[in-house]
Amino acid sequence: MEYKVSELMISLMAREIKDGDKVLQGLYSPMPMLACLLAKNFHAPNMTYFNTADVVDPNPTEVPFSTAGPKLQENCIAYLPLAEVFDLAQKGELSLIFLGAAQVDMYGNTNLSVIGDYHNPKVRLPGGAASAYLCGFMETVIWIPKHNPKVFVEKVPFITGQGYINGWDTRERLGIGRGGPRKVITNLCVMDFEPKTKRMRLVSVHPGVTVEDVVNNTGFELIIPEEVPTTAPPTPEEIEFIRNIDPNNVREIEFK
Amino acid sequence: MEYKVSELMISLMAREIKDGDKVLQGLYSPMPMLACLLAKNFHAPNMTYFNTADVVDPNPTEVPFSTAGPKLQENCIAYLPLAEVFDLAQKGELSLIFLGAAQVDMYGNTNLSVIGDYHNPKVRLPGGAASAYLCGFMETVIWIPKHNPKVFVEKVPFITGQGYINGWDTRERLGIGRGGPRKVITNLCVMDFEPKTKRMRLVSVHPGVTVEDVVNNTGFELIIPEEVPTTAPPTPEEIEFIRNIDPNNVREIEFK
Amino acid sequence: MERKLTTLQEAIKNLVNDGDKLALGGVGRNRCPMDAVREIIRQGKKNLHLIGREKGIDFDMLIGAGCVSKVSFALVSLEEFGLAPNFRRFAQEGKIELDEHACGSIINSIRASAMGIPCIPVKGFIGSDVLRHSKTIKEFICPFTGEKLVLVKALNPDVAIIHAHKADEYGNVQLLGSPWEDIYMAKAAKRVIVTVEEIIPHEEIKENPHLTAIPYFYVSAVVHTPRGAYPTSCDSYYNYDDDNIKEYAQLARTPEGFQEYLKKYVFQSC
Amino acid sequence: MERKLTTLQEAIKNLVNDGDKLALGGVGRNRCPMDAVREIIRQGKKNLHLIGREKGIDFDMLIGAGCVSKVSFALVSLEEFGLAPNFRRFAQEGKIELDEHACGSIINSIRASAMGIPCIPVKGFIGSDVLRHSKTIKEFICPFTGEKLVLVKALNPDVAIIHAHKADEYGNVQLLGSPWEDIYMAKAAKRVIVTVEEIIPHEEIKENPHLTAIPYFYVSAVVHTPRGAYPTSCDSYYNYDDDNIKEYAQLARTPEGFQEYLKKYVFQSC
Repeated sequence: MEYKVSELMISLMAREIKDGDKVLQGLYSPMPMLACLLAKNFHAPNMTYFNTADVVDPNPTEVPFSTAGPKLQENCIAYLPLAEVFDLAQKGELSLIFLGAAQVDMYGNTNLSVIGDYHNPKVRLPGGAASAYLCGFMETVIWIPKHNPKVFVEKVPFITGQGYINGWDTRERLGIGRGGPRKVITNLCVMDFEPKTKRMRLVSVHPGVTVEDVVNNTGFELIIPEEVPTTAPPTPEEIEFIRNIDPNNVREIEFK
Repeated sequence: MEYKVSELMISLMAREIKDGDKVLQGLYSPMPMLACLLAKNFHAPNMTYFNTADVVDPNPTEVPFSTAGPKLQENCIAYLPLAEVFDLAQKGELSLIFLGAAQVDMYGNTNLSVIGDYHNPKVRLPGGAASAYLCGFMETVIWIPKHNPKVFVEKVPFITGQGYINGWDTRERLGIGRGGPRKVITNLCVMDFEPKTKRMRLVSVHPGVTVEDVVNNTGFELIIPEEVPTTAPPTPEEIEFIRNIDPNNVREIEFK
Repeated sequence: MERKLTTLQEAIKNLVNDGDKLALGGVGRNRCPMDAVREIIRQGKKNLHLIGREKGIDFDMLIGAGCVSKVSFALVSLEEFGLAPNFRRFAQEGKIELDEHACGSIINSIRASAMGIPCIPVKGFIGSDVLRHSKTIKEFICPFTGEKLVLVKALNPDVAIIHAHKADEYGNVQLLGSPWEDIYMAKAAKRVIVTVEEIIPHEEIKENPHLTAIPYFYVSAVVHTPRGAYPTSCDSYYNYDDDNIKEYAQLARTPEGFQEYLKKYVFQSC
Repeated sequence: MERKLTTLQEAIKNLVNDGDKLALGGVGRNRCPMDAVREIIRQGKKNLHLIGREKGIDFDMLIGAGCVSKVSFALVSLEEFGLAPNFRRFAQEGKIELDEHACGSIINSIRASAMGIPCIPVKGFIGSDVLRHSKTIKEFICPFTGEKLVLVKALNPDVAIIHAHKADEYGNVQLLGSPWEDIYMAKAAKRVIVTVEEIIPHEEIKENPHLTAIPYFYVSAVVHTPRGAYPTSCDSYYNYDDDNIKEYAQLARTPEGFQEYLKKYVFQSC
């Protein structure tokens, strides 16, 4: 079955959610929203789904453009302020958060603050939302809809969200051994981090994408394993679910 | 009009509440409960009444024996956990709390912890409830239903609730200048604290009580002003209100 | 969602371990989880570290029954029925360790536990001998303002037991009366047992998501215990039974009398 | 209880002062107190220090209108409509001071303010350049556990403005949608303006005391502003108007275009 790359990415993100996980979806996060709903309606019925509408386990009939929007309250079980979801995170009970970024470096550090000097920026970016807080102790999955060398840079000028900092055991030495980025899911490929150096490593390329495409669109040297499989496509049932719950193409807004 | 000493004390306690005050009534506090309800229904309609039932401004038709009891929820405006009343206190927005004690000394320090050695007590008392916390920064009114030398001692063996500690400027020197006991209301008299030394001072004796009665029932030297007036009795309207709202004589339980 | 409806016996057996830090909901003689207290006594749990703000018959019974080694509290009392007899006796005989608090510290300790932080600044305490003797409250200077306060340690209960009004079989709880620390406790503890007056269909939860005070993922077990707070009150459901509490206060003055109460109200009723 | 129902003009005039620390409710393009924002712009307030978690058009408009000297934030963005143009422009030109946070610090800063404590421990931040540049977040070692955390300063807003669903004339507020930080803000600020969709009789408040999210004594003024969150959403009342927000995003790319938007939607509509 034909599918869009947004649908592939949503399916891949959903697969990062295990049954029983507690997952938080943030603001301006259409694909994480759809990934959570997909996971909960398919392989992870016992996951707990938190989101920026401050509700628990909603099951909307149609997803909203704003991922904090009122439609997201539909069929929820409870209201819970984000403050208390973060309390759960501080207790080590939140399993995963999906994070976006303007820039990502080879150690998974993300920048959402500035391009240029911090106090005299060339571009003032929006700020990292939950990043500096949650990336300090939580496992994260980074999603990037536009994989290109401007996004994937050798070293971010400003670490908003902590990845593995300078790689190796930097996190441990800073006393933040727990957590860190688990995967990076883009429109071209899936990446993870090599366990020793904590350098970003290619896991699979999406159907129709070559390893060379990925290398050319990444501004640093990616670890390329000998065998690079092709990413498994979404199932027809997944695609159908996504299209059904997203008749307005909310999933496409990050690709415009 | 004839009245009981409990009714007099309730009336006196109510008069400590000014219109617009925010007042907290604690557990096992029948007279403070009735004083708050009296004040709110008479001279202080704009007071905010917090209590151990965790409700805001209840107006029960009949007061319960337990001052955290369900009857106290009647006609309330909101539920508010004590935690948040304490938050208000920490912000300096709570005006007054009534506190009980097993022992009180000349500087208004109160003991509700132990008689004897702390780690090997002769009598283990129940604990000071809110005392050690709120007395550190709030204005308090102490009520004592049984004024006698066992209660009014020269020096408490254990300061559960901070009065003026060693008197004079001890509180200021400890950095807790704010707050402190304002009045002590007993079954015999009303007392306050001399502004300079912070020693307890007689303000008025209840009708039928002599200054000598008070002196004989106080285990330390009380400051006695030249003129000691007689305490003003409750009005007939006040007495009627109290009896109407307290048909079961909840107000008498502390005198048994 | 997992079904969490179970029996009291199973819940206490599987979720309350000897040596646990145990927080109990309610205040004074109101909405204490008494059915659970009685079951803990019947199962003979040992060395519990009780955590609660202003407690009465629930703590006193557990202490008297020999289930307790330590108590973190602001007050333990039977109010007009007198000092809590077992609490007093065990404390005076050195049989229980006391971690004395005031309401403001014990509440904030529970709240800090719910927030997942190891300590929290609070005001007060300076000048009180409670601070001088405490191992869980320390002086602290705010590095931003220079203000002198205290830090209270998060007590992090292992188990919390609260008695609530309604829940579905998954543990979504509606708490319709005085909140006290019940909700904070449920969010603070590693394991949570909720005993309830009524089990309601899941659909009722979804119809009123604003009434869900404790969502399912905080809860380990739900037990249907109508009148489970007896002889303490449960809001609009029933009042406290002061005759029973008075009988307790009189009997528990002696260890023998206390055993008589247990025999009559704890071991007979199961 | 005092009657607190007033006009928006009076509320903003009397309760928002130049130089105030101002917290605004809502998140993104949802339930932001936009009528109040427009009135602040019309009254030409100056040197405001804005406080909010994840904000959009509300913060951007106030910045563009020259009302703002400082912003405490975790994110300011128009989401799919692009970077917040005035926020970006004023920051790049050094016309506003930024106190950059993450959600976890700004939320807990507001929560600490509500709790009346000057700072609060939180996790995270270590290793982030946000910490390195912050004056309101500092490293901290818990004296009980030795754990390395940070302390976040309480920002103590002077004023909070939130848009809610229902209130009585005394300021007892029912908040029936997503809570966000609205309730914490109302409890944190010295002065609180609540704009509401509906004014309800006091009796309705007393019939449902469990729904009173913000009791009257936290509130300084209540203003009846139906559709007062427009063009942001208000839960079941109305959705956001993305056409308007898109128009804003396009016009505000230039200072001139921004003035055009103000002329059309702020100065005309009063």
